[in-house]
Amino acid sequence: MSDQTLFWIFGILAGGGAIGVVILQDIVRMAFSLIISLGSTAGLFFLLDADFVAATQLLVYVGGTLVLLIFGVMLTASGPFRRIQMSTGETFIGAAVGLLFFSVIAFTVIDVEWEQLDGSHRPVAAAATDETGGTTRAIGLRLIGIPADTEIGVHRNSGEKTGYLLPFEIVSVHLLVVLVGAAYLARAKRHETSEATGGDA
Amino acid sequence: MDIKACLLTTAWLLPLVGFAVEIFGGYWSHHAPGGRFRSRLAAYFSVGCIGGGFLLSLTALVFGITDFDLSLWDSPHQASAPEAAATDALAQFAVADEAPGGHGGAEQAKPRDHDAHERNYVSGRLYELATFGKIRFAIDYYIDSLTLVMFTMVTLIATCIHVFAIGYMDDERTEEHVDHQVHISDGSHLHRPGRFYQFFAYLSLFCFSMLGLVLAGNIFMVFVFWELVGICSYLLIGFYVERHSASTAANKAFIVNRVGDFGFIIGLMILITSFGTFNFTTYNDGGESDQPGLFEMVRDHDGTVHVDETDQGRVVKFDTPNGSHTSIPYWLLVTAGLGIFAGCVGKSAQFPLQTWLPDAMEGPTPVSALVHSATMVAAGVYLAGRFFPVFLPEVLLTIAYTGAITLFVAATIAVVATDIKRVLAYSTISQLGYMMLAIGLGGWAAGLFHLITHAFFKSLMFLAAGSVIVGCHHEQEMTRMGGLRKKMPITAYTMLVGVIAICGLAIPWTWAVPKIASGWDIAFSGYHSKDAIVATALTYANLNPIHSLLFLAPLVTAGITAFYMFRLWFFTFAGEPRDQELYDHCHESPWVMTGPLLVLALLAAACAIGGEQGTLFQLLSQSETHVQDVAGSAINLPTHENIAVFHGQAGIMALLVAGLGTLLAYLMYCRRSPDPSLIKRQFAATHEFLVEKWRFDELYDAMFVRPVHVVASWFSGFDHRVLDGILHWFARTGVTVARWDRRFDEGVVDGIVNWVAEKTQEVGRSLQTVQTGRLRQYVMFIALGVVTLFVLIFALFPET
Amino acid sequence: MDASLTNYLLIGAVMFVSGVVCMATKRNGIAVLMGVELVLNGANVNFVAFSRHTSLGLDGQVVSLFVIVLAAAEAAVALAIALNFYNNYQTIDIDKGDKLQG
Amino acid sequence: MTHTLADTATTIQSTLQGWNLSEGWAMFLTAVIHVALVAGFFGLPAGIFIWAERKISGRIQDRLGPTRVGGKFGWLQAIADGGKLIQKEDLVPEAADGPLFRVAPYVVVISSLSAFMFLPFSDGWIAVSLDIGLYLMLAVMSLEVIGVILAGYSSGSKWALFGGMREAAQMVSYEIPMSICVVIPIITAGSLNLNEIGGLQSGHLGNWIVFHDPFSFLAFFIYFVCATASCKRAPFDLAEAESELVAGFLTEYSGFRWSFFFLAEYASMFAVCGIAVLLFLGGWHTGIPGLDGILDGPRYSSDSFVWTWLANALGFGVFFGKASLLVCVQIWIRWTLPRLRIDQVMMTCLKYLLPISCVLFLGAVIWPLALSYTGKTTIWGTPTGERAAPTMRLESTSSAGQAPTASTSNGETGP
Repeated sequence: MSDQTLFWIFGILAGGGAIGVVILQDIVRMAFSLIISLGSTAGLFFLLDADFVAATQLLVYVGGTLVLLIFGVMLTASGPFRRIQMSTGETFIGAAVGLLFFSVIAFTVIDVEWEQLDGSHRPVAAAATDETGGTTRAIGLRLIGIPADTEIGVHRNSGEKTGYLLPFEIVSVHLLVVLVGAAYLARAKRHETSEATGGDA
Repeated sequence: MDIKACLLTTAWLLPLVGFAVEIFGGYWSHHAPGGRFRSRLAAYFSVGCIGGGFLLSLTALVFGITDFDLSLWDSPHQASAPEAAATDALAQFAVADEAPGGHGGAEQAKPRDHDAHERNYVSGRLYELATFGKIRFAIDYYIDSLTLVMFTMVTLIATCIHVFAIGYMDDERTEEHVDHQVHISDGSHLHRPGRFYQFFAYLSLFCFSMLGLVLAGNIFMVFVFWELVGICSYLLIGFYVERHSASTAANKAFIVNRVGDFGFIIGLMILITSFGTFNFTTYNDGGESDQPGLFEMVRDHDGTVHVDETDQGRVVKFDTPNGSHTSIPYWLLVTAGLGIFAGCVGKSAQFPLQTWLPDAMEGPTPVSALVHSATMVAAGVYLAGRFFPVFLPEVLLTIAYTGAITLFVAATIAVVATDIKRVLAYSTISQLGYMMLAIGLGGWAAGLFHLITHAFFKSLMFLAAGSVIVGCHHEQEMTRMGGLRKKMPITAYTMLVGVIAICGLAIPWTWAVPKIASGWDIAFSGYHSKDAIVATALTYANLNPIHSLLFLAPLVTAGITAFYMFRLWFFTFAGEPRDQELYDHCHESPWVMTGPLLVLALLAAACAIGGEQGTLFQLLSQSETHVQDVAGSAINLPTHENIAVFHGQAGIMALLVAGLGTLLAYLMYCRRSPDPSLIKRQFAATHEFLVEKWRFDELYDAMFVRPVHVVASWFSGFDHRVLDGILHWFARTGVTVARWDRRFDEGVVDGIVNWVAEKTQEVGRSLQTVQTGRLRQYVMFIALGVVTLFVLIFALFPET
Repeated sequence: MDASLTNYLLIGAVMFVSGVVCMATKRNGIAVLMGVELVLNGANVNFVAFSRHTSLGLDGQVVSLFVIVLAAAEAAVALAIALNFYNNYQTIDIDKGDKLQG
Repeated sequence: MTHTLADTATTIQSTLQGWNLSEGWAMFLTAVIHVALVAGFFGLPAGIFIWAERKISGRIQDRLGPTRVGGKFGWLQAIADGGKLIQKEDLVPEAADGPLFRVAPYVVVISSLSAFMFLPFSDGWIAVSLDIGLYLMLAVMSLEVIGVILAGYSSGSKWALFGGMREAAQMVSYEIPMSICVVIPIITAGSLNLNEIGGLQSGHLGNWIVFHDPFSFLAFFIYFVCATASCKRAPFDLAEAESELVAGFLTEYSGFRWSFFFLAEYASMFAVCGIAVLLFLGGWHTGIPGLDGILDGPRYSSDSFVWTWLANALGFGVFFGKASLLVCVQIWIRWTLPRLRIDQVMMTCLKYLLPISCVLFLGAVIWPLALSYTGKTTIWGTPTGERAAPTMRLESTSSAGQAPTASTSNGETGP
């Protein structure tokens, strides 16, 4: 019952926030709407027994990425509350395509009998949690290749024991590259601008 | 490995090291920073290498004298005093005369036990290159007293010549050497960088090749180094490659040698197919010793060739390596011997192929001295000596006649030659003829004895001539010289030593007065060796009266030799200067050149001391193969005992003739009592004939060159008309086809490609409008695309 | 309807489609980035939902973790690009950056 | 299992259901009680430290500070301030973006308040005891910055905008070294559960993680600096730099909304200091071996509810004292050091704190390996993770198929 209630609260907030992002015109309001949507998604993750993912969603997405986005909004705002309008036709087309797209996906989702597709239909993630209900340790073990969500000795893919170690390392290197690359891209280009202005003069 | 083999191998490889270092590193020694003249480092290095080789060879010689048990002062010949030996041998001679069939040879076997005989060589394998079936290609060594003496001689002379060359080639050390004998199109002389270090590198390579040839223990190795000697000679003759005469002479030398080598290869092939081995003899110093060599197979240890009459004709029987008895047709073995001798003819410039040697005087004088007097041409004689056991009587006879013809012809040409080096060159040919004659007559030791002595005095004379040439600023014509002994006394008197040596002058009969000279003639080396040859010839003529020409030719030529050699000396050094300007400017050479002259003069005088009882001859005769007369042969080869009988007689005759020649020369060129020009006029035709070298060049030109030219012109015409026609037809057809192909390409292939390109461009242009560059539109397209895809899938595959 | 898999998937679909429409309609570059984030998040919801409700197991969560981390990286780079764009055009209106049109 | 407040909530809920209330209402009422408790823990420190700030700053500046409200030391000053601010008019500037302007303080307060859900005040005295408690706490605290940025942007004033941007840049930067420093005690303890981390540090001072190894010792100071910066406290209070930006993102705020920001600031000061205490300074343990032993006895035994409760209350006192001390240090720093420039702030973080923390992280990872060669698990000889070795967790995951029971926890293995 309480899970149901919470699901509806978070679900409506997440979907509404997402729709709000589309509908709202002011960029910071869009950002706020996005925060609501993503935060509620974190709540949905909690409901799905994915506490670590939820915490990461809050810490990285809401606390980091969105702050970055808003920061970018401020840096690129040419004036207070200035909006870039779009034409009515575009809005109409966008809405139509969106609805069409959604109906296709929704039709697919509803049409598929998920229970039949996945015969076992057991709450695997729940089994993966430890006695306090957390998935942190399980995810950590999964990253280094130990399948904690299966019984010991019965490996689903006994041949593959590396887990996600390689992707994990690749992602970490990728982050480093992005760090350097972003710093390079965003750095002030004093020489070029001075030359450009000199050329114009 | 035997100590001698070690020493000689090292001595052999040292010049190779010198060559490698100089040819790869000489550039830096030559172009090292410094003044106008560059360093002599390359020369010093070269001299060091060959000098080291000499010391090692000398050590090996000393070891060899001990090892081979040479009782030098107590030999059988010495034990029997000449008179006793003469009487003794006369008796034996009578026996031999009664049994001309040659079987008497068996009784004449020398009183030397077989053990000593078998110990008189060292043979073994240094390195095996490859094995094809049973045929092995290997670096073998074969060392007997001949090898040791040759090594010592070659290295010693080479050292002297290297030292001499330091002085002679001094002007090559400049960055810009001016060659006054080359005129280029604008009338000036050729300027080129000096080639000091290359010269010494070539010399080193030459020494390496020559030593390798001497050391060789199988025919394969002989052939390899034989050709290496040839190529070195080519490089050195053509050292002044810009001079047309030099490059022509180099080519001539090389090509003429090829003619001989062709025979040589045939001989080798016959030997290898018949006997199945390259080796000379059994290894007795490491390596597989069970395999008998060529020499052992052809003749058994007695020196007997087993000739049999079979229904296939005459055959020579021998034991194969695997022990079975087999045979080779007699004529085939003769052919093999002739083939090998053909190689020697080419290398030693014997009668049909003698024309290259005088031309080869185009090389620098040290080259003439080293390559074309003392060593390289000696290689032919050496090889003939080395293969002596393989030669059958018919071959030996051929050798003898070839030698006789050569020595006479060359001597006659030398009489009229005026170029100082050419006189020496013809003298060389003549002397080589003596050696060949000796070998052909069975006087093996005498021939090689003369080889050694000749090497010393001929290199001495060449170096002296080089000294004169340098002193006279590269003037070689004797007609412009004269009286030079006052200007260059050392050169003149060392030269005189050489001249006396080659003429064979001596104080006669001193051997008959033992208290004066311990039983030896007081004479220079040439006397002893030539005396031995003439004695052999006389003996041979006595044994085979039908071949008495073989005695007359050397005897007469001994006189001619004396005549032209003294003519040369008188022309050059005696009398009044003929060209005052040349005389004024000429000078004595520096010590680096006269030093070697003195050393060589000493050796030319003293190397053969003791004559046939002396060290050198005894050493050489250790290696002599004991050849028994072949059954069924008409030839009787003289033995030492036979020779001893006629020795005194021959010596007196030779000395008389030589004295006559000398006297004539003195009268003509010092006294001018029979004026040479008068004689020249009286015998104008003969003189002309001789000056043109018996017209051999013209003969060869008519015999070979012109026919070849004619045939070549035929082939050329065939090429031009027929082959070129075919080719041109193909070419024209190709062009026509290509033209059609081009039309096809341009029309059809290009058309298709262009059509595709145009259509692509059109489509691209029509799609251009879609590419607005607007990000949002693209996203919209993506969304619509996904939706369309879904709808299509749902529509087309409703059940899946 | 309860908190079944279908409902989660529908919520994910809403977020996904909203993101796509946001990308397709907004002219502000930052707004486009927000659309991208929404799309990624919609996918994430699906991943985690499948992780909970099917035998996918923890793999779904792990993948969604990667998505979150990579989205952060993507945002950093995209923001740097947006800042450059703003520097060059003095506006963040991406319709102005149509130099690559055909 | 430790008797946590969450268990209490379950008890309350079942009690309410026993009073014939529907499940939904029971849960709602329980939540209300719960929130009231947490809000109390949230409000209490805030009130105390607002007073302490005024008092200490006064003393540092050689003044008396508040003296009258509530008696001798003015200890009711915070309540008086609150009363004053509530009475003020709720102003929204004309240029401002109304809805965002209004919602910004709530975002700040909510994130700050949420942090207290995961903060254990004593063993088991925690609203939500999660395996990822620390992680989640940092996550919700990082949301605070969004409120600040929204406030700065929606004010429609360039001072506020500048303040918001500064805050954004500063927070995003300082979160990195802070998180890395937080990871160091996590490595040492082998858990993300704050309650567990706190419980590990029983015994003498050497068992405090700050003294575990040189790297965690240094990490404590780096963390404290970063925590100070993340609370926008001087010398890192660039977002509200009075001398340059009037009042930064607070310029347009007044009255109760303004007070929300300060409430949140003081609460999060206490929260970060609480984290520091839990992670580094022994949590609710005194650091006196004998005393801790005596207190751990009733704390982990379920014999007597009262004794357990009393021991935990004493632990709460210890924890609160330590955290308060740290907050006082922050206040002391604020009134002692001058404010940095924004470039100096960023440079301090990115050029110094970040590399140093990375090195410390590496060192902390390598430390146990290096120490294993000496045969000891800590430099003090006694193992820290005596009561719950992290390696034991693998076994518990193997028994994941069983229903989670309350008997396998760390209670019985205590000293």
